[in-house]
Amino acid sequence: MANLKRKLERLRSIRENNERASREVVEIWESVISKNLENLGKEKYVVLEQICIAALDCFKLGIAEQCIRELYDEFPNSTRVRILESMLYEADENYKSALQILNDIIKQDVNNSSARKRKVAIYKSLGKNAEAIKELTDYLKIFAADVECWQELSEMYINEHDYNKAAFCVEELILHNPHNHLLYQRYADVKYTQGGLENIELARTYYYQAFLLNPRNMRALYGIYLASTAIVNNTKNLSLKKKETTNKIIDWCLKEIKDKYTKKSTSDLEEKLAALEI
Amino acid sequence: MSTDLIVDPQIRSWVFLPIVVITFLVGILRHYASILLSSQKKVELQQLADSQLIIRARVLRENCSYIPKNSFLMRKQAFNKEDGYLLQKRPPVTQNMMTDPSMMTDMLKGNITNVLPMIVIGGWINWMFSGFITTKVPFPLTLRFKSMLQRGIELSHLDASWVSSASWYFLNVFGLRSIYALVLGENNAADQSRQMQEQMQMTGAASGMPADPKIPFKAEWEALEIVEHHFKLPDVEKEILDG
Amino acid sequence: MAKFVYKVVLTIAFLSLLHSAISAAQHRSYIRLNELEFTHLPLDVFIQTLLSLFTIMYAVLHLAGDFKEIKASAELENKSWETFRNIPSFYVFSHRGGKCSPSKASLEESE
Amino acid sequence: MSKRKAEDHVAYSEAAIRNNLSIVEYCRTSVSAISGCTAGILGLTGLYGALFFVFAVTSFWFMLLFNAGIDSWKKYFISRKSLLLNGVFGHFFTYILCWTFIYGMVHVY
Repeated sequence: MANLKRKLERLRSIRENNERASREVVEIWESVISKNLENLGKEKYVVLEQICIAALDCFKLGIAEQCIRELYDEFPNSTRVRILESMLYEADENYKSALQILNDIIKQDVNNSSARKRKVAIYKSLGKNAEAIKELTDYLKIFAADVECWQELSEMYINEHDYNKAAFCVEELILHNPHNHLLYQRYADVKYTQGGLENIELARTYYYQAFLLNPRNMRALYGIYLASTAIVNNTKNLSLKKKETTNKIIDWCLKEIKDKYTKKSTSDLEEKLAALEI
Repeated sequence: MSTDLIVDPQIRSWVFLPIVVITFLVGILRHYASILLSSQKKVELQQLADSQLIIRARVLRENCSYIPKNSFLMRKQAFNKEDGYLLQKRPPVTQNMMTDPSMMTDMLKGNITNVLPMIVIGGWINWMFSGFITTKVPFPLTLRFKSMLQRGIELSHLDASWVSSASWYFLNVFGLRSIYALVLGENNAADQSRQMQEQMQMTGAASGMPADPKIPFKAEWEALEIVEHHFKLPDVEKEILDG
Repeated sequence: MAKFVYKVVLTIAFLSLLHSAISAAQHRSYIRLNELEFTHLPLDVFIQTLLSLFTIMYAVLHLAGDFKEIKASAELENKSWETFRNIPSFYVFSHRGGKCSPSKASLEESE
Repeated sequence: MSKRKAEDHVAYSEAAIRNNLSIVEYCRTSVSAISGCTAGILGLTGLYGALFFVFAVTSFWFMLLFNAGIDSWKKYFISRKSLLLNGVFGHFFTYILCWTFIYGMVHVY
């Protein structure tokens, strides 16, 4: 019983943190949950949905089917379960049936957002990136404040090497969530990849902001370092003063990075020593 | 002090306590009835899009200092230019409350779950338990409260702090609200399973939208027009070299 | 586990409060029967009531749930981009994880 | 320099604040109900009852701060005062109802 509780706790944390730990989830299902379906309490259906998606991700279609059947017993008319069913077809590479279900849902209820999102995912898995992007932009015309779609769109543009548009999407994300260091870091990544003195300087500013928001963000520190090096190396006729300051920044970054790693390794070492003494 | 009047203990078990229990149970029942009767409001696609657009314009206005100036100007242009997002021409919305049948049923349901039980149960309690003195409030009150607390018994010599059965019922109706919040919780099991049944939706934002989007659009347009862009991110060179 | 302990404590405290209420009511009727003037409750009942109150307060405080840190960075500090970019609504299942899985069997084959 | 700057950038997470406040609200409602019952059992009347409410709410406040940590309450709440005073009248009403109810049950009959 205590074991079940602990596993449910773990599932919850996976859900809340959006981890894609599908294999672990399926293992939890096989070891504990499948025998204790009645004892899940009010979390039962959310957990079933989570397991179903994870099972699809691991290509264990049998488990997913079982979960869907369980959910259909409880909610025979739910669109959310029907979307799961379409995902089952999708994992089975029966895209036609999956699309059929999704189109039916959208016809019934025009503002069903997750059905539309699944359609995008189907185009994506078919490799039709251009169509996926078109579908997603159409979606964003209506649901203009849907943050996760902006994020997905930025990823897709990055895959298509369309960095200007990707940057636009990440800007939109920053507007919605201005305290997330990961977004600043991402924006800087995009800008750095775009290249050009102006963009790289901007990237450095954003890396620095990410670093300020979370001093443990090593990637941002490296970003400052890389951007500064790029400024020194790749620009012709850089003024002497500018060169000097940039070099100072590079030194500062290197020092900071070294500090971080020595601190981390010594504290790790201390922990290990403490463990030995016990 | 309280010995001036001795109340029959039978009243306690057959009037005082039942009133509390009945009001409480009716409240719980009403809660579940309203869950059963409530219908997912159908939101027009256009309305949804409008509300999302407003959200987007608002966050742009509030957090514009975190994006580069060019990007801000580009967005502002898209929102505020002659036929931009906020100034689009749209068909006039004619939504009359009386002609919309879903509005009517919603109102009816609200009445059924809220007003009707109060009248019915109140009337029933008035009829069933009328004329009892049920309790005494443990603090002195002025005579002004007599009409409020002693509904149903007209005794001019009675101290104001005695409470009649009908008034005790009304005290309960108003006072138990916070207890319901305690017992039923904010998001109880009934809500969760309903969420599963219906697709979770972003209708929360949309339901607050008035039928006519022109007014909030205009307000948002004005607010966006006067926003000035100050880039808020720190200057790396200065910061690192100073520090 | 700790929650369970607090639940037991809460129940006991409630019972104790109920008990002191009954004691107080009995004291009251005793006084009325003997036609004495009510001045105060017996000390033991008084103490029991107050103790139950504080125990209930304490148990409720621990049962109500844990506080979350309100700093926005607190929840983000340990996240990496890999988990943040992961959006369940856009999962795509045609990846090598599925194809390489030992249990690979499509619906028709398994039936 | 960069240290100080980092502290200027404090941002609060809306969801966490709401979560904490709803927990506190829950506790405070139950405390006012229970302290109302206690006051009824003790047979407090008049001003004493009101004073008892103040006493109960303040002692709960101290308990809350102590539980959150004397130094670290800042991690969970923005202001200490609002923990004590928010919605105090609503809670007083709950208190009075419970007080009257239990007082009636125990002392009137």
